[in-house]
Amino acid sequence: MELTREDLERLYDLLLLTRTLDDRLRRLFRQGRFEGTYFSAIGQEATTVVPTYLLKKDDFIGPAHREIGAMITRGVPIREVVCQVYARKESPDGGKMHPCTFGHPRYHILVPATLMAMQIPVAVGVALGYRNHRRDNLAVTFFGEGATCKGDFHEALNFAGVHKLPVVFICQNNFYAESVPLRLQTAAEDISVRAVAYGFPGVSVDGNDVLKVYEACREAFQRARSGGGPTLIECTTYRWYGHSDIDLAPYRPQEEVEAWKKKDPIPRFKRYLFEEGILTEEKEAEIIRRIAAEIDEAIDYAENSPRPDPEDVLKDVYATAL
Amino acid sequence: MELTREDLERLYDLLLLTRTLDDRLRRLFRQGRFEGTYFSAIGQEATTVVPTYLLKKDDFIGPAHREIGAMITRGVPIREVVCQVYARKESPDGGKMHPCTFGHPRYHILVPATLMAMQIPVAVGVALGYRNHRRDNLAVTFFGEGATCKGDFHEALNFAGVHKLPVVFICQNNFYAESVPLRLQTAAEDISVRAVAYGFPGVSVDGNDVLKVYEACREAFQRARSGGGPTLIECTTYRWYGHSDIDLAPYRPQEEVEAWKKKDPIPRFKRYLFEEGILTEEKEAEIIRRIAAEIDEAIDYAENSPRPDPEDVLKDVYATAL
Amino acid sequence: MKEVTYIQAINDALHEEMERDPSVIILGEDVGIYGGVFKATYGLLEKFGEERVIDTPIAESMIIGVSVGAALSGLRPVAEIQFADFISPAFDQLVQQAAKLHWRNNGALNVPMTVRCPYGGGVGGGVYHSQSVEAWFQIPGLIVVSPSTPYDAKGLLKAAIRCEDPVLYFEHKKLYRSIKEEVPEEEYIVPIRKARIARKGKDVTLISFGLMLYRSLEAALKLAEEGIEAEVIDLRTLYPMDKETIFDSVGRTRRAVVIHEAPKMGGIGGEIAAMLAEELFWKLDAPVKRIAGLDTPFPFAPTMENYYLPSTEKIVQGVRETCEA
Amino acid sequence: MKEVTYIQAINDALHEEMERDPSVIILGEDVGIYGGVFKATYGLLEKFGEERVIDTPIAESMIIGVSVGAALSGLRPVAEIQFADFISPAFDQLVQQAAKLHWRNNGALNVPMTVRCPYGGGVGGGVYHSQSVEAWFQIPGLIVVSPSTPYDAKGLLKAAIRCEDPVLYFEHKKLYRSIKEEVPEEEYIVPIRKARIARKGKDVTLISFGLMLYRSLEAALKLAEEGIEAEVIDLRTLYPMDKETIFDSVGRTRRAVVIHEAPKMGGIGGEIAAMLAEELFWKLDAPVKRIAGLDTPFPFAPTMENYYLPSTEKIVQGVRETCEA
Ligand SMILES: Cc1ncc(C[n+]2csc(CCOP(=O)(O)OP(=O)(O)O)c2C)c(N)n1
Ligand SMILES: Cc1ncc(C[n+]2csc(CCOP(=O)(O)OP(=O)(O)O)c2C)c(N)n1
Ligand SMILES: [Mg+2]
Ligand SMILES: [Mg+2]
Repeated sequence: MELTREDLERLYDLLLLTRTLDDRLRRLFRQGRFEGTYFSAIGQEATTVVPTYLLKKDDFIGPAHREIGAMITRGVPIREVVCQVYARKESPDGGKMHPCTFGHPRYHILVPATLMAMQIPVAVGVALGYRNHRRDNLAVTFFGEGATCKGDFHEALNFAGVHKLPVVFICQNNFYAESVPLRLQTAAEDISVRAVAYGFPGVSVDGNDVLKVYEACREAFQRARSGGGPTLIECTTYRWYGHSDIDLAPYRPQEEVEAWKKKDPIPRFKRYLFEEGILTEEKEAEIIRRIAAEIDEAIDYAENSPRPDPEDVLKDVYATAL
Repeated sequence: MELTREDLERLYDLLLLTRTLDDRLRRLFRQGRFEGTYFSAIGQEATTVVPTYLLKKDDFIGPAHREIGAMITRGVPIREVVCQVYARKESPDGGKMHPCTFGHPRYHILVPATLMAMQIPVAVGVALGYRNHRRDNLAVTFFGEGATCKGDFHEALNFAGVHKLPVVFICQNNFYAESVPLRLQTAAEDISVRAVAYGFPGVSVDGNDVLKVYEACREAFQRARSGGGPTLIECTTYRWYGHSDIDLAPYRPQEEVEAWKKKDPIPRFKRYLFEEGILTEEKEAEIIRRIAAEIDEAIDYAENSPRPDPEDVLKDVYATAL
Repeated sequence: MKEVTYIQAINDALHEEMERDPSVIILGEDVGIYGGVFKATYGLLEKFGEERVIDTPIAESMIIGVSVGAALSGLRPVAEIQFADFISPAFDQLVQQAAKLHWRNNGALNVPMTVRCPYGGGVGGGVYHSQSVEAWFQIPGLIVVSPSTPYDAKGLLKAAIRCEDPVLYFEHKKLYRSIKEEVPEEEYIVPIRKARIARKGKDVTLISFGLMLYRSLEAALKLAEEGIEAEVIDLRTLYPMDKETIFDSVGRTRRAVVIHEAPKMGGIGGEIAAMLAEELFWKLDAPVKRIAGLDTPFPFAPTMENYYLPSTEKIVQGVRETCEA
Repeated sequence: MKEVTYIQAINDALHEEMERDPSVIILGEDVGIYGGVFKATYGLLEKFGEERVIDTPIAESMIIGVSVGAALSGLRPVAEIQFADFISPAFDQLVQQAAKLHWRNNGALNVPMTVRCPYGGGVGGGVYHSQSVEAWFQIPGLIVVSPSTPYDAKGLLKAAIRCEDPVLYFEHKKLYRSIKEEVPEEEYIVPIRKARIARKGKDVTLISFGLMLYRSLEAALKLAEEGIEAEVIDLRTLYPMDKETIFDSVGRTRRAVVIHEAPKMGGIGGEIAAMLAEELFWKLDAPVKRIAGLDTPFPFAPTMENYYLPSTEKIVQGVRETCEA
């Protein structure tokens, strides 16, 4: 798909919404407003928002743990996103899962198991179903560079390559798996080169450049939909904060963090939009106002929404009455 | 190491011994002389005999299920090899394991678990020990192309790459995993290219050419010993018979089998040795005689050697008295 | 009626289900071109083509993970794990992914998939081709079944394929060609979580499945000569279990012996004995005996394998002790 | 004597063992630079360097497989699996490789390795950060231990590291910083396969470990007010178990209640109850009760988590029933 001016504006809106909500949730966690922990994806928004925007509403998404942007872009009401983080009864997972287990079955986003890479073969299986049913859909799965070190990544990509399935693998390489730097994770020259082992293309793009991510996804999605098989897209990016919000990330040099903050995808995209005359100060101000109101409302809603009943845990262990 | 004339003659001897014993064992299995099943490696001898010959006696070998050649080359008495296949009490595994679980702890060959690829991280761990202890040893592990599709292969090679460990990965690509042809196993252009994903060299050689296997191993072993890290060596080869001796291999075209038999590594090497004047008809006849006698003696020994006592199963579950 | 072997019953069930429902697919190692190393999937590739019968690379975790995904997009995968022993690499996808997916998604997604696993000893397979691993899968969200007869093999496989939950289907290798019986030509289903009384008796209840069921039945015959009438239960579903049938029987006989191949410690016999000790305690007239594989890995050499597996003689002896207690 | 928390005891044991024996190495995710997500390995990288303290990629199967190999070449690896839940990808290497290697090699090779696994609930972790998975590892060749006190945490970890067999060491996350006690400055070891009587009593035996031990002890206090004197056993080794201590206690009290966090069906409570029903039957005056996690995945929302885990109240109630029976 070609991006229209409306698309570009909408993308900016979604990036800003993702960023703003993420930042609010971080703070709410620190204020003790919800239990568990919180995984911020601030800094990485372009890598989830842009691919999701390019998908059809019923294309499958298999997320990992930093895909709040995918949920928002897919159109899940913000109320439900916050209910998920707050583990309320109205959460898509009924409060069963940890915050940041972003997903929503009705929106074709799997509520993931949070073992790294585990969702990758599942996405491949979904793509197999699309192929068999001749459905014009594709499956996309997100994961960090850390997950590419796991066996499930290898087995799944290898199989997807054999059958040229309509699946696209999107790796957010943020250079750390928790505290472990890339040099201790792999000696490969980059992550996308791993695709060579599976016989399909791998590309590396600046994941903080909205238009670059757009181009890589457009090409890969087109190829996958037209029977050309999978692509591994590596988006280099950076998480601004700790692995989760209890991690102060002392293992990263401050200069590195600062350098990456300068590469913030949102102002970069904003400059482009201003240059192209797509966005104006007033429009932006209006977007910001709307987002703030929407988020306030959603948080208010979630905070006042009921917690799961204790017995809810017993529900849905089986689909079958046994 | 440079191969002397003696080395070359010795290699021929070992190849012939491996081939002859393997062929005898196949027949003995069909005659019902031992239980279980039998995995013949006929046609693939160069890929195990040559690498093992180049190793030091206390270098670690992690075999899969077609490494009779490694056992023989390492100098395990033929009696013990046959006792293993016959599951006798004097087998290195005490008769606990299936035939073709070739290994011998005292000869630094692991008695493998026969789940594919499972020995690969173990070999990497051994190499880690060598590094930490500053031992001038290396670990070598053998496996088929089928095993390269497994997660353990990926995780282990990736880790070995990060730490540049003294380990060499030898893949015998015989184009089939049981009945499954290569095209259904991977879309990669070959197996050695998988090494790209791990940041160390991968090479493909004609596994039926003794000298080519020698050269590839020499280089890889040297690099590994001198701190240069791992290599993945793909040896293309072919098994003449079924996956095991109850498999008639109907899934392979007869012409393919015939074409590969013409590439038999042993006569090819023999021609070379004759051309170089290293081997003569008399010498060869003498080798054949000696081998036949040795094998007869070993089979006779194994057939008359005791079976394990029933209670032996209870031994060695733990090393510790609990 | 048609006389079929256990393996033929499995093959028939697969053919029939694939004909009935185009969403049923098969995947696993050697299941296509070769028709399965035990020929359970024989003829399927020819009939249903490469898209529905998929020879996979050696990658059990992928086989299960892909099956989960396929199930989510409207297929009904029947995966084959070539030997049950090789399910361990897929343990993760089964236990963390498949078992918990429906629950995790708050009931909004189902995972209708079947995993066929040839298992069991007595076939000279050694440790990696003989294990009975059903106890690993006592995991909420999974269903574990194991037929002992051709009739049940067919009916339970159909039930598994039509079930909306992930079902592990353990088929005993030793029974493949050694057991034959007549099964109806017309369609039937054997319901999940229903045990079967394989033999009526009043003095003691033997609880078993698979190859051990036959040894238990043999033992029952010998015991009858001594005047002990053993009731024999064929569990059929191993998790979650049919407590009702077990309790009803043991409630009557007041004595129970559980027999299985897996090592005794941590085996499903423990769960059965514990249930009885907890909920049927007052009706027990004797200790609940477990006759099981040894607490060792599974040995290859026949001398050791025979010693490892519960023999008919061992069962007779154990039941005798239980009845004398 | 020195007062330490449970996590400090673990950290101390690691420091001391690494100082004592240069062949001890540490590997796992975030164990080096970060000192472990729970800080169990804090300070080790600085003191012992990159070769002995290895931050690995995310690859649990590799972590265990590499540990096995390292153990074969003269190292004593202490692997950390960041959360016990993440051990499932390594199940294969543990169960098929590590557990059976010594046996398979006919006793000629040992696999001295320790796998530390933070486990358990009560920490708001949800299904993938709360599971108690000890029941998966009732596998011949493996040893499973789980300390409940700082004293045992230190002594058992030392025993595990010095053991010639693969040991899974389950440490309870909720106890890390909530439990403190004095431990000797001088060297000591807590032997494997020895349970501990945590409280003496004559009326009933509660059998437990980890967080549930504390709830059992609390329950015992409350029950004492009602005149029920419960003996409380801290299992410490979960596989293979210290039957002697269990049988001795239950032989005296004639009543047993087992308490654990893992789901009831298939939990280790089943094995204990089965042992009692089989070997101590005639000494039992009441059904063997199991108070355990629910037969569901482990929930996140606190309302559900509290309901899922055995509470002190539930234990009191269960013991009362057992004593009234
Ligand atoms: C199998 C498994 N092992 C370990 C973890 C713990 N863990 C959660 S996130 C994470 C790091 C993930 O790194 P990466 O894939 O690069 O994603 P990022 O967090 O950087 O976005 C780890 C180790 C896990 N969730 N699953
Ligand atoms: C984990 C696992 N899955 C399946 C098997 C069954 N199996 C034994 S050998 C084999 C094929 C191996 O193929 P390859 O690695 O190419 O070695 P080859 O037999 O061709 O030498 C299979 C599928 C196994 N042993 N382990
Ligand atoms: Mg990362
Ligand atoms: Mg092969």
